[in-house]
Amino acid sequence: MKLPRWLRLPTQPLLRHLLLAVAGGLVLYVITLSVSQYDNLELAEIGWYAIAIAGLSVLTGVNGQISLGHGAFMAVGAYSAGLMMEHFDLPLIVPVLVAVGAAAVIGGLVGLPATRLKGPYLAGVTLALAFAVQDLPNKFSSLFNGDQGIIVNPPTPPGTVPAERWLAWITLFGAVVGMVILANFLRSRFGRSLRAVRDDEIAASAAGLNPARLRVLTFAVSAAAAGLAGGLFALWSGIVSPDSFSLFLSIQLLAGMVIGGSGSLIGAWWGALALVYIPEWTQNVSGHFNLSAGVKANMQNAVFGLLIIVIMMLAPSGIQGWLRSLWSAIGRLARRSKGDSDQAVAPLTSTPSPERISP
Amino acid sequence: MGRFVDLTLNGFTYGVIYAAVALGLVLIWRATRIVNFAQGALATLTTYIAVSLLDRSVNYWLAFAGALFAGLVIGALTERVFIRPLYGKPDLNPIVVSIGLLILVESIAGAIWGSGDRGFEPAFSQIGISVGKTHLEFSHFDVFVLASVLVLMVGILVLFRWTNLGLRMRASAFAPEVARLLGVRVGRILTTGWALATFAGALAGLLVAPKVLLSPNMMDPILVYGFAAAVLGGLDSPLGALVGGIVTGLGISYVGGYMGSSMETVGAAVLLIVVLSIRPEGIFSRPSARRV
Amino acid sequence: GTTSAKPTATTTPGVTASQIILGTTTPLSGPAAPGYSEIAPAAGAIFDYVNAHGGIFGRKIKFIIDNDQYNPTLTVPMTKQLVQADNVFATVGGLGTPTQLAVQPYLNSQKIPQLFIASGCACWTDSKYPYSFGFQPNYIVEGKILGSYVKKNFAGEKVGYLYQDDEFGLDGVKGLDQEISKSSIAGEQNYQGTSAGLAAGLGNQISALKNAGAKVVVLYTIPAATALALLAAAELRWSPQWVISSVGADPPTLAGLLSSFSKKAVTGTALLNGAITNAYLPPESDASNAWVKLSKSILTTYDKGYTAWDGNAEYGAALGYATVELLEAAGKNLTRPGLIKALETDGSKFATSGLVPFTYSASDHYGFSGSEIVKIENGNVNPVSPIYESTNTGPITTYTGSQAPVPNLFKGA
Amino acid sequence: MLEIDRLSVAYGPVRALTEVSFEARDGSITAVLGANGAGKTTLLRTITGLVPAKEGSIRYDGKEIAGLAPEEVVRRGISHVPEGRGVITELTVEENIRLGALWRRRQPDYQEAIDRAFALFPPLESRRKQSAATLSGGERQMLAIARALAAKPDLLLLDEPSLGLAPLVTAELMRIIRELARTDGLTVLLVEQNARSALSIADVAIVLNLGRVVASDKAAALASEDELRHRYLGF
Amino acid sequence: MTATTADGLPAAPAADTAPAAPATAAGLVVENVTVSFGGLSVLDNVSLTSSTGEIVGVIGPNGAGKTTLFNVICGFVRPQEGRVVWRGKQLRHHHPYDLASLGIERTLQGVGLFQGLDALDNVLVGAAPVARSGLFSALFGLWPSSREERRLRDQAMEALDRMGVAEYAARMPSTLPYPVQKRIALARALVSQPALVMMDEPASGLSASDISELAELLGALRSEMGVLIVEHNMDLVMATCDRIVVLDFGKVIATGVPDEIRADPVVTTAYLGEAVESEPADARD
Ligand SMILES: Nc1ncnc2c1ncn2[C@@H]1O[C@H](COP(=O)(O)OP(=O)(O)OP(=O)(O)O)[C@@H](O)[C@H]1O
Ligand SMILES: Nc1ncnc2c1ncn2[C@@H]1O[C@H](COP(=O)(O)OP(=O)(O)OP(=O)(O)O)[C@@H](O)[C@H]1O
Ligand SMILES: [Mg+2]
Ligand SMILES: [Mg+2]
Repeated sequence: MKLPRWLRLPTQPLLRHLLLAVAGGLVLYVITLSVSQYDNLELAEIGWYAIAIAGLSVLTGVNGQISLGHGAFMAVGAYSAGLMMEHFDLPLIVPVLVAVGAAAVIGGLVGLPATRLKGPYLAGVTLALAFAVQDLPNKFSSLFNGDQGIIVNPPTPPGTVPAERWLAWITLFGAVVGMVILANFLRSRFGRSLRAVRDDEIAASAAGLNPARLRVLTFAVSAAAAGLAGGLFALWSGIVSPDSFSLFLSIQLLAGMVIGGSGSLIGAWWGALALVYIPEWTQNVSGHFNLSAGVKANMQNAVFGLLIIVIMMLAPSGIQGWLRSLWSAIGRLARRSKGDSDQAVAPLTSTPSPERISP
Repeated sequence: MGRFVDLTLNGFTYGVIYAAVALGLVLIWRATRIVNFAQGALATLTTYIAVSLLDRSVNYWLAFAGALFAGLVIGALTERVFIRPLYGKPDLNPIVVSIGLLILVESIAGAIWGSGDRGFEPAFSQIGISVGKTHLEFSHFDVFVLASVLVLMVGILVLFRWTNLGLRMRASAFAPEVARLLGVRVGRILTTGWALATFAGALAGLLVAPKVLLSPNMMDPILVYGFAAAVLGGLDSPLGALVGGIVTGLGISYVGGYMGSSMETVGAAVLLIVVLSIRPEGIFSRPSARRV
Repeated sequence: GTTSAKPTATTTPGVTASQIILGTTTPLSGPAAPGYSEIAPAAGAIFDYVNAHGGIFGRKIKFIIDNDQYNPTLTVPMTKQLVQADNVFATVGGLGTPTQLAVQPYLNSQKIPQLFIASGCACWTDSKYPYSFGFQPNYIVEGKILGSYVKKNFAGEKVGYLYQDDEFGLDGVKGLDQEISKSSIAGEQNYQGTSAGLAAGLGNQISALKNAGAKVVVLYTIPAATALALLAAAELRWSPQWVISSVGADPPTLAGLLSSFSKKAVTGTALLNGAITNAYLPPESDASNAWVKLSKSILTTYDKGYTAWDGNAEYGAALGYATVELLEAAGKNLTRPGLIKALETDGSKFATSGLVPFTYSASDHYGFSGSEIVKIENGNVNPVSPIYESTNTGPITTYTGSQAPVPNLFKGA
Repeated sequence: MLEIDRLSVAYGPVRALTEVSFEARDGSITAVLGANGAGKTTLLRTITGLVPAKEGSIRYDGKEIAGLAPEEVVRRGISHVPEGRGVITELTVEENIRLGALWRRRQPDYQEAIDRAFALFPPLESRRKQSAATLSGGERQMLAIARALAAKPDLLLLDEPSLGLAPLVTAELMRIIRELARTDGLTVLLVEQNARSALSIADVAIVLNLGRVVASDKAAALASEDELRHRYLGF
Repeated sequence: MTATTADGLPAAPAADTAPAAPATAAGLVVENVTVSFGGLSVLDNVSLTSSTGEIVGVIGPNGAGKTTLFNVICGFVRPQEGRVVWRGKQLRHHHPYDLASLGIERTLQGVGLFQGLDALDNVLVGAAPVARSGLFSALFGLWPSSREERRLRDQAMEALDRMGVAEYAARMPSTLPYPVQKRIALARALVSQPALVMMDEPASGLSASDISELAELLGALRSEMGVLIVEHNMDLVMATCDRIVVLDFGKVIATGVPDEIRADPVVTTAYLGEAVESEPADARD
């Protein structure tokens, strides 16, 4: 099923990903114009979730390092951006870039001890970090303003653009740019190396890759994406407080990643959609039933938990993985209808021809 | 000095509780190679079952036993329904399913029993024991907790080191396919593993609840500290779980006592990072064997 | 949430000829839900009563309760949803300091009243945010009243503080410090209001206070923390004089926790006996109080999830009465600026179930003006002082007025 | 007696075995030969139930065993040494062997069978308490075979047992297999890449190619068919 | 027979003239290496050399220490005594991943392919030591890295082609027959054009015809690089090796050209035994 040449995407990473980004961006632009202001806010939420999940996906899905505390890196980004915006009057891009940088540095530092840790041990450390990060603003409350957090003024839209739409544009633009960079990264030799280290560390080092260095690098890149998400979150939420970065956020990111399809950037968008709309739908649906307050209050989480489980069972490689297998099943069907045999195994050149010899 | 003694005793008693949770995690890790994040939520569920029994004025120890038995059943059911379909799927999936289960079970508990805090009777008095004129921050109940956890630990140690069931469990966890080729009924073994681990969790719940008030989210922080304890000691080692729990409890107590309560979680994280930087697979891990 | 602008957009959002839409965010699940989850439904029951009796100027109140789990990250989108999708006229009784602070700029920028915030933070009076109003006596005032009682009645005794390390605890301590001299303070301890902060109990803090020689311990704690503190002291066989902020001293809630603790301890509900706290609503155990009677009967009929009468239910009902008063005061032609004006000019005259009037004026957006000191004895609360009033910096005065009578609207209940 | 009748197996769309039929008499050694990818491993894995059969039947001692779970097949006296050893590296050498025999621990000769397995491979004896992870490649192969023998099987399925073994050990192994077949009546299905050495001890042999049986005969007869040898066996 | 190494230095003398080269010669020199694990001596004073133009075989009974010797060279195992010298410089505290950039590649026992990468990407990972483009260029997808990527891709295709498996470039390893996988692993080791390749049991699991193709291939590599192989398949070893080192219980018990080794009675009793076809003597009584 090859497309004609002029329809195929360029192979040069930047051109290829920019083209995809512009196409995706156009679609999003049209959507922001045609939906309500509240929906725009949700689009903005999808934006920061998506880039945070994408960052986690690079770390966990592509490099095989489990992080149960990615919310901590978002906190780093959000607080850096929040503090910058509180104390200086700079164009928006500056605090956001600072958020990315700060998170990358912290991520790299966390990555250092993490390079020697495997599976659950790394999970334990990141979990503890996510737990600790909530208390730091209290310890240094003169800087971080304790539990109350830092209030971030919403960005002022130009002209007559409604504030919500402007927010959606900013977050989605940030997320898409972040995605382009992550996509470039994954398509480069670094991306390949990360996968190699994930699959077989011994073979990777025999092939000349330094697993420890690659792990730190991945941590930094992944945290940078989370930092970007944190910066966008600060704008979207209007407040940066310790409670914004509870363990639940980290867990949501992980769940979103696996639901969307771990290791896939497109999957990150599916995951973000799920995180934003599953609770909303549950709330709307449970509103139609005459449930007692106690049940209603727990409905949202119960359905969320149940859906996580169900998706993992029905689509073990997430939504993106499911779509992919659907696509290849369609491809197989198409081929079969063209009359190709289903013996898909290609015989070896050195394998003798299969004619039968009677003994 | 009195303060130091209090901090030590307080840290120790909570450390033993973290150890109880850690032991459950170790058990399930060795038996199935899965970190069960729903461990705490399932323990909360069984504790609520004990409460419901107590509310119907069932004898305390019967209710206690009832909760433990419920742990066995719930663990086995959980494995059959939620975990069995996941074998052979990516490593992350069981983790995420256990997280989903955690959220689901806690909200079910919240829906049935309400989100409110409630007390849970301790098995023995929680009033501190007196030595001469000083009242120690260590009660008869704490003695009971310590004894239970020690018994649990020795039980797990014996199970894995000296019993055939333990041998089968380890084999099934590491290499299910090969184990089946050696005649091990892997399915049953994994179900047993979950049942036993949830039993251990149920015990932890009954020991934790009197100390921290019973609510659907009761075990969340305890699970985090228990997980930290298990990782600290080495996920494969029951002794490590005990030591890891006590180290975590003491660490948190000293940090909280001398540096302020907002440093407790930070202290736990630092402790974990420092120890694992030196011993990446926990204090009691064996040096890793050849890899090539 | 896809509701776009309604045809009535030219008039005030959330108000039609037959309906007023109000919204709130509150923890119905999660760590802060215990107790607090009763508040919003209780307020809703009052509205339902009013609706069943003709509404306000013919308008029925639609009250939307969103569960933000006491997490500002959820409060923000949920509040935006209330405004943009549900088209609320105002938010009422949003619960929590960090949660409501998170939406304060947004609500004010949209000129949406943020009424009767369920928090005593000394931060709700702020000229930048004219649409925000607190409900409880602010924690500084409360601290001052408790502090002066301690100073008077436990003179010469060493005092220890245990407070939650956030605005709630810190504001309380600010008030206490105005009254209690530094020299009589034996020690100060705090804890984190997160679930992790309570996971290891409060044994360390209590033992530190005991070792420092405190005889009176003031608790600025939420109910769960109060229970843990009492338990830790019992474990040390230590029984100081407890002085507990009204936030964490609701006897039915605590008694439930403590009675089960102490089953294996020395005596019944002894742990809470003799504790001092403050109250700005009539004692819930005062069955003869007209407002208490009224609330109990309304809640029994109209609150679907109603289980037991306690301080949280009483608080929610009080929120409901105040809201109804306000909507009536704002008049038939209901607009947001009109509502604010009514609250600032007439707020201090509202007939509410509080023991004291509101302080509201153009320059004061705190709620109740003070409280009385009560002692917990065998699960009942008994007043042991006159009713006091104060401001953040002013002197403490005695309030001599009596509680407002039940308005006609509620006479039928 | 193992009877396989018109057995077909597929991995999704990939057909791995097509209508394979043959019999293995008690006490006989059957060599299963063929190029890489011919389906030899699949055949053994299907017999033990690790791979489901699509069609056909597998009968052992007159009873159908297709469709049984591997652990149940094993408990009928069939031991399988999987390709690539399948040593459980997290256990010690002794635990590996004990586990192999554990399902028949109630039989009186349980301990004796374990001891005999050790005796067959002296390098293992000296490493009893060592973690299997420390073993060399060849030592692991020995362990896998010893473990299968410790279960005292009636039917032994060997998937490339000589892989990684030193020539001397391979020869010794072949001798042991032949002896067990003769004296104990052990039935053996021997998959070998090294056709020459397999044919030297086998009674009969079948040759698979692309999942079909292309030849089956007495081992000696096959070895002398030059065209077949060149075409399928590469020597 | 004299060849030149990649540096243009004369290669070590051919096997038939001198069994051990002096430490100054270019190539790999292992000197007096001793390794023991918890008291168990695995390598005992082992020395060995290898240089371009030469295929050296290491054989010996199971557990003799062959893989351990490879691990010492690669840095997976640190010797208690002795040293490893590469091109005249001692390798000290080196890590496995350093070797590739020094020009030493290794294949693992089995195949060791990355299951999550297709065949071409597997080979491209092997090209990592020669990749130069930076992180910045990779993040922004700039032309330096994409140009280099194209160049490496061509090289990787060439390497696959040379192993005769170019047609499988886009396939995932798990879907390919074993011998093809082995060839891809070999292509991965060769793509960076190393000066020395170390192979651990390259013939294991291959059929006779595949082994003879492998032998041809190794012969073709001889002129370009040094080859060090550990192998139990005597057909391959005897057909390709210029020089053979025999280990037993961690000690070198013999060194020489294939014919010498075959004739050595010590080697026969310790390792080779009689021909497989005949009834073996009871060597293990
Ligand atoms: N899990 C699997 N999924 C898909 N195809 C498979 C799987 N296992 C084997 N195959 C295919 O089935 C066919 C038979 O494989 P099998 O492993 O049985 O051959 P073999 O004769 O044992 O080969 P070798 O000598 O390499 O071990 C091959 O084409 C192989 O690619
Ligand atoms: N970490 C370790 N602890 C204990 N013994 C070890 C360790 N590593 C290797 N050994 C032992 O060292 C010996 C040499 O192992 P090595 O893998 O080098 O053998 P080999 O020559 O490659 O054998 P084979 O031909 O079977 O692959 C073996 O007997 C092995 O059991
Ligand atoms: Mg095979
Ligand atoms: Mg080896």
